Amino acid sequence: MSQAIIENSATDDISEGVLLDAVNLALHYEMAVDESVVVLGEDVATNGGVFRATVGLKDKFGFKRVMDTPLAEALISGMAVGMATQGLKPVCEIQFMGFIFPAFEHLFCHAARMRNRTRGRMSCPMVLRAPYGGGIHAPEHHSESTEALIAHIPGIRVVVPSSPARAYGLLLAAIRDPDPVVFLEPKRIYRTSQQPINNNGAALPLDTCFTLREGTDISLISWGACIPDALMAAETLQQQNISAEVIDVATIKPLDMRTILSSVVTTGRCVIIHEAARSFGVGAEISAQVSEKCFLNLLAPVQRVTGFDTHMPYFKNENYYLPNSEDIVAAALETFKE
Amino acid sequence: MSQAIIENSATDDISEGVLLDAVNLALHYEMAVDESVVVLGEDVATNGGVFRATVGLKDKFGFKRVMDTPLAEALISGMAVGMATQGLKPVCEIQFMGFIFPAFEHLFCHAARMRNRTRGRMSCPMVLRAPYGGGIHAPEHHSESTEALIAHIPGIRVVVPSSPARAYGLLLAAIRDPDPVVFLEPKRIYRTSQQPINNNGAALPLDTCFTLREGTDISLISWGACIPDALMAAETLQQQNISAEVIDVATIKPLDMRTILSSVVTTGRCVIIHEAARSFGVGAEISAQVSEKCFLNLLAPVQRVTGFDTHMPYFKNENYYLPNSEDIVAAALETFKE
Amino acid sequence: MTRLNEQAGHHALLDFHLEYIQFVNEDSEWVAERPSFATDEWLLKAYEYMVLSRVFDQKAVALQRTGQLGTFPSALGQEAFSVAVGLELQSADVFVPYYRDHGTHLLRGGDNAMSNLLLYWGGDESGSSYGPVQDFPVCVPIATQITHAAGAAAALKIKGSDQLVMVTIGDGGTSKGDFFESLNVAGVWQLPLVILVNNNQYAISVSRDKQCGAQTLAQKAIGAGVQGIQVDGNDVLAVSQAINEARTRANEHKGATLIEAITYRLGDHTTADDASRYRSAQEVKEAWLKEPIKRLQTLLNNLNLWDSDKEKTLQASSTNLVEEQVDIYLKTPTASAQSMFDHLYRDWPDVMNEQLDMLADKLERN
Amino acid sequence: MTRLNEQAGHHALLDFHLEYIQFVNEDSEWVAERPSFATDEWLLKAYEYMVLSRVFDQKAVALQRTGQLGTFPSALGQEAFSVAVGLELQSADVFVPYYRDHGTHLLRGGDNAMSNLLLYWGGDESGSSYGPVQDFPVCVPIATQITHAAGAAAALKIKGSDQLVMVTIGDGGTSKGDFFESLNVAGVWQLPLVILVNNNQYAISVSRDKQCGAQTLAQKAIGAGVQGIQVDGNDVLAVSQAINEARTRANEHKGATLIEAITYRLGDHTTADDASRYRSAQEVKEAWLKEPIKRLQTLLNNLNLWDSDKEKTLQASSTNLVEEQVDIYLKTPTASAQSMFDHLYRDWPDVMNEQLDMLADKLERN
Ligand SMILES: Cc1ncc(C[n+]2csc(CCOP(=O)(O)OP(=O)(O)O)c2C)c(N)n1
Ligand SMILES: Cc1ncc(C[n+]2csc(CCOP(=O)(O)OP(=O)(O)O)c2C)c(N)n1
Ligand SMILES: [Mg+2]
Ligand SMILES: [Mg+2]
Repeated sequence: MSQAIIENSATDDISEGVLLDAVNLALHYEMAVDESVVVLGEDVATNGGVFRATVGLKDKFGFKRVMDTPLAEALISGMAVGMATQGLKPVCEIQFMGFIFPAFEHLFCHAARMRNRTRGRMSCPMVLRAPYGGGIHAPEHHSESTEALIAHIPGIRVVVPSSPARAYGLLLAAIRDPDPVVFLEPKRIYRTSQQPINNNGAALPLDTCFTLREGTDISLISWGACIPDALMAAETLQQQNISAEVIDVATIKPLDMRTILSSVVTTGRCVIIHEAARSFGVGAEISAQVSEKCFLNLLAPVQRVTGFDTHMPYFKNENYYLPNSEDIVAAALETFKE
Repeated sequence: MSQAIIENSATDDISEGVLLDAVNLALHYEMAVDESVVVLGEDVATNGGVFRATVGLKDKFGFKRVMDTPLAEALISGMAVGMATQGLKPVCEIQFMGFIFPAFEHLFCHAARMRNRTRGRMSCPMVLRAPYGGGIHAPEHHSESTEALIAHIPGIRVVVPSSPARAYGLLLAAIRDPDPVVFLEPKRIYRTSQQPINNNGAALPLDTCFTLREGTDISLISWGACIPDALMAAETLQQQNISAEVIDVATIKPLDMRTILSSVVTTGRCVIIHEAARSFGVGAEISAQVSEKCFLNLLAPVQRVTGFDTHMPYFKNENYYLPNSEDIVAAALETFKE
Repeated sequence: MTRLNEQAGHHALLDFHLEYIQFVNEDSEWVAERPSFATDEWLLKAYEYMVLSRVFDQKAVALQRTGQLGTFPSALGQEAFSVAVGLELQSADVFVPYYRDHGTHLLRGGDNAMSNLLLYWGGDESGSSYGPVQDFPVCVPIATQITHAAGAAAALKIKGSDQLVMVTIGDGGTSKGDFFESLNVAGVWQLPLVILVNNNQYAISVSRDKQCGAQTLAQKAIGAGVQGIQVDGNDVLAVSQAINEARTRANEHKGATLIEAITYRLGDHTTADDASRYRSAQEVKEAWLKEPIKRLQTLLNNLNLWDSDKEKTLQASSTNLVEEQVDIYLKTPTASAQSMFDHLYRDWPDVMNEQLDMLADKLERN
Repeated sequence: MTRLNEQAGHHALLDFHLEYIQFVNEDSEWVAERPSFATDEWLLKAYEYMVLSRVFDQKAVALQRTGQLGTFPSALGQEAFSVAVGLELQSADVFVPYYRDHGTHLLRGGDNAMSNLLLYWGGDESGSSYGPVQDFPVCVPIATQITHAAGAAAALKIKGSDQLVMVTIGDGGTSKGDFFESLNVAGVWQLPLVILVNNNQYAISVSRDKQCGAQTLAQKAIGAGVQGIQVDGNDVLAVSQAINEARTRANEHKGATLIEAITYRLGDHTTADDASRYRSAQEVKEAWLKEPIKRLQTLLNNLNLWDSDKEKTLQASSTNLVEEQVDIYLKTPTASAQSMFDHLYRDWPDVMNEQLDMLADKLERN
């Protein structure tokens, strides 16, 4: 497991931190080593972000490189396009994914296409960060996870970290990538667990899934905030002598199906877990490809454990909507039924 | 085949027309019988729409009910939300689907949710029409087909007609539906074939697929502009003694999987055809469900014939991107290989 | 501004003029003649609702702090604004709120306005099932409500109604495309629309001067050919006067009005915010000197309409009203899990039945 | 406008003033002193490019009519506008065009500007691979270019550059959120940005008066705290003067300028449009009386800088230039099918190799 190695390699600057700290560390690191990196968004400068992800950046790098924008998401993404074409590397923040829609036109029609439409003359190395997903008892529109919408668009990368160390390495990779990356931060696990983060500037590869736990009987495929649930489910299954492999997709677009397929070829069983609505979600693509390409290897139908095809209920009922480890275990056991 | 019966039932007012005529007829019909129906969009009034879909409406129903809006798609969709809550039935036009993105926030955050968030106190019976898809040698941004993005959002219906008669009946149903409907008009077949259209005000059911051709050996599943290609492919296959069933999905959201699954249970083989980019497209959901639910019936992996995971090339090369009947035949034959 | 320079081909084209409304200044002095609508009764009603609004607000914050409510946006200091809106709304008008209009809801939302607001902020959709059937629910995505308001105003016009649509928005909201697109259509279609900007000087941490380079937000009206006016938003009379003028204008088919009300957000943005991170205690202290409730109280005192006994009674009755409503809120049972599907579509699509089965399985499991 | 009414609490607040620039009127008369930048040489250059632009334009329309080009947006009648932009752009400025700036591209895009434009409108991406590396390609989604321009201007400011960003947009484009959001940020961040509105009176069929209720589009600047000015867009000198003033202002760190140029779209919106459906022949006829090329030609005649021989020579050389470029365009081989993947990402993701295989299969088949 390559990422485990990267995460544990000995270096100088290791500190304990949560996912949010990792995001902050990566931003600090890259702004220090690369002058072209700038940060913009609502409340990112003076306030350090409503989740404190950008805290300290304004003091260190000044208002010139850390910019509080007027309240307009189309503006934020469109200005990032304009900056990116002029040699800057903007990292912009959309305060919650529920407010990302006005940013779509610039993201889809321009960021994703600038290199292609100019045959490489111009490019758009920008990162659009957004806290995403439910589970923190937030008001309406603060719990969306619509990664599938972005993943369908050619020319963008969509990345979702699921641990502090991966958040650090993937965000560095996203900033260094020469093309636009949407970096979705699962806020349900923003502060749930600490991990040593090695602030050594080492990026993790994009375009690759991470196998977090090896197993032989079933493959659990997920990303973001559902990863802890998947790992917990794997533990539970282990108690029933079922050996589950857990794969963190991490980069949803472009999708590394090789890792997923080679896992399912071995295990013959597959459960895909995500929090977004089921229909036309990212799980559909993975399920489709697994079934299309492991046709002779699959021992049972692929299972999807997902949110429902309805709006995330207001927070009193959000737990009814969110998949959890019991749901995953149940789906996994389903694949062992005759 | 119920829709065939509806299409051919004898009534008073039958005229030959292309898909575009059907749209225009349906709008005329419903505006005449229902005073609350209004039309708004760019160039829809004086000019009758850039494709002439709304021609004649302004003269018949006046500027009060047929409104040229300022150039702003967010405005168009957001005003439609505002009108719909106040007892009107707005039918708004987005000039090309490539320009729909600014309309998303209102569509996704409000139209799709108004009934749910007010527990039924308020509703949003609006239709958002947009010409969509490639193949007419149009400039950049005029060939998009991103129906998957809308289909992922709960609370909306997504409807795509594939013939003049279905366009007429489905658009009437869309306008009469008490909830928001996105009605995507495949402009590649706007004028390609004439058909008798019965202007009798009869709506077709939403939430149901139409079986356009019965067959026993393989199911070809598609919608919109790919339907003629699918039908042509079925003809070609027939010459090789392969009996293909052709299903027009028509209503993509909510998706009538019953018709599709019962077809595949019989045929054991399935090809899904769409023009949009492959990954995370509508085909993924259908393929996933077919594989998940016809696990023991499938004789071969599901095939998807789709656009590529890249931007629709400018028109000189657009045919390399678009799926055609040869591609469908090849995919179908693939399912008969050992 | 360009100075006229005919040598360089310049010619004068147009001039624009902007005004400000204030009746009662921060020292509770009349700076204009008392308007006829501001009867003793009217002033007392305004005061009572402003006080009730504040009591409610403090209670809601307390509920959040004790884990009995979700994130809550206090309207502390902005009571004159939202109460004036509530006072001037006519029952058949369409009210399109943003999320900081508690005072308006108290006047608009019937007996259970407070418990419904608490349900909403407590994470229960049923909080938005109340109120006049044409009014919009609380709107979270910034500035989107103004486009709905424009659409609703167009609907009124199409239907030949004489009513108004009144929409509120924050200063931050005036930077988003929806604001301008809607103002623009209001101008060109001459819509019966009143846009009320609660310019409370902050959008979370972003101060007004970082939001817009113009001297006023009211002048945004000029570019849309709409009437714009700035008012002292801590003067309940000024806000009401501006609304009344806007109604007259709309009734005369002269179109929409943009009203910028100068207020100050005395509290945090929401209970999830800590404003001390981005603004000085000194600034807040100075803002307290202009706050609307004290100002109106002093005015009432000066008019011999108020005394400390009356104040005591009002505080007590307000607290009682709020507590009753809190009780209703806390006792309202949470909706069932299945209710998440109840209002997705009016006509449940059978093809979605699988979803119900999945939920039933989940409930059995968990 | 509100009349000041102190009885009703009104107080004067602010006044704004808007100007108009014109040097040469529609009868080719000087209405202001000839500016020093407008030397004989400058006027002749402007004229030559305006003529070349029109010849190119007519050819492009002809190519479309004969199936050799895709949909094309003629710039007929708007040559003064786009040529002035081209003349005033400095090489290190950033130009952010919309789609009707052919005249600017002729001055900006090097020897093959025309063939590249034809490639673009002929359905070949390679048409946008030319020109100054910092300039943006033709932008189809209305008004989005203005936000890129604001971002580019912010980048210049961050990098401490003294150059400008110049962005063009249509009258219709000024109704879309992007326009306002970008104008607003230009005001508050004092960006070195010049926004040039080609107000050609129509957005496809929608006339200017249906687009906005304000008397001018220039006054939209007021709400953003930005300098706004209206100019005669058929007077190449007026457009240039406004740009020069904008540059001075930006260099003095006084921020952005909005320039509304009054033009008229003498042709159809594009070759896919038929303008006779929505406007009268009479209106178009009157507009021809103000068109920029004839106006400048008469001025040059009056200045003894031009005669019919020179005109004949210019027409011939322009036609030659255009024909040469058309030839290059028509002879340019179409890119391979595989090229659709060439610039999707800089670093081709191996995980996407399946796509290449699928394309190879398709090519084999078809
Ligand atoms: C489209 C959108 N973007 C961002 C947010 C997050 N957000 C919530 S309130 C707020 C600030 C709003 O400020 P203002 O409009 O001045 O209103 P106030 O809260 O001060 O009353 C922001 C950025 C949102 N709700 N919607
Ligand atoms: C976002 C978007 N909506 C709609 C269109 C379709 N469209 C192309 S040009 C045009 C009119 C533009 O008018 P204007 O801005 O005045 O520019 P002009 O063409 O007159 O130069 C429209 C509506 C588009 N290209 N982009
Ligand atoms: Mg505010
Ligand atoms: Mg125009």
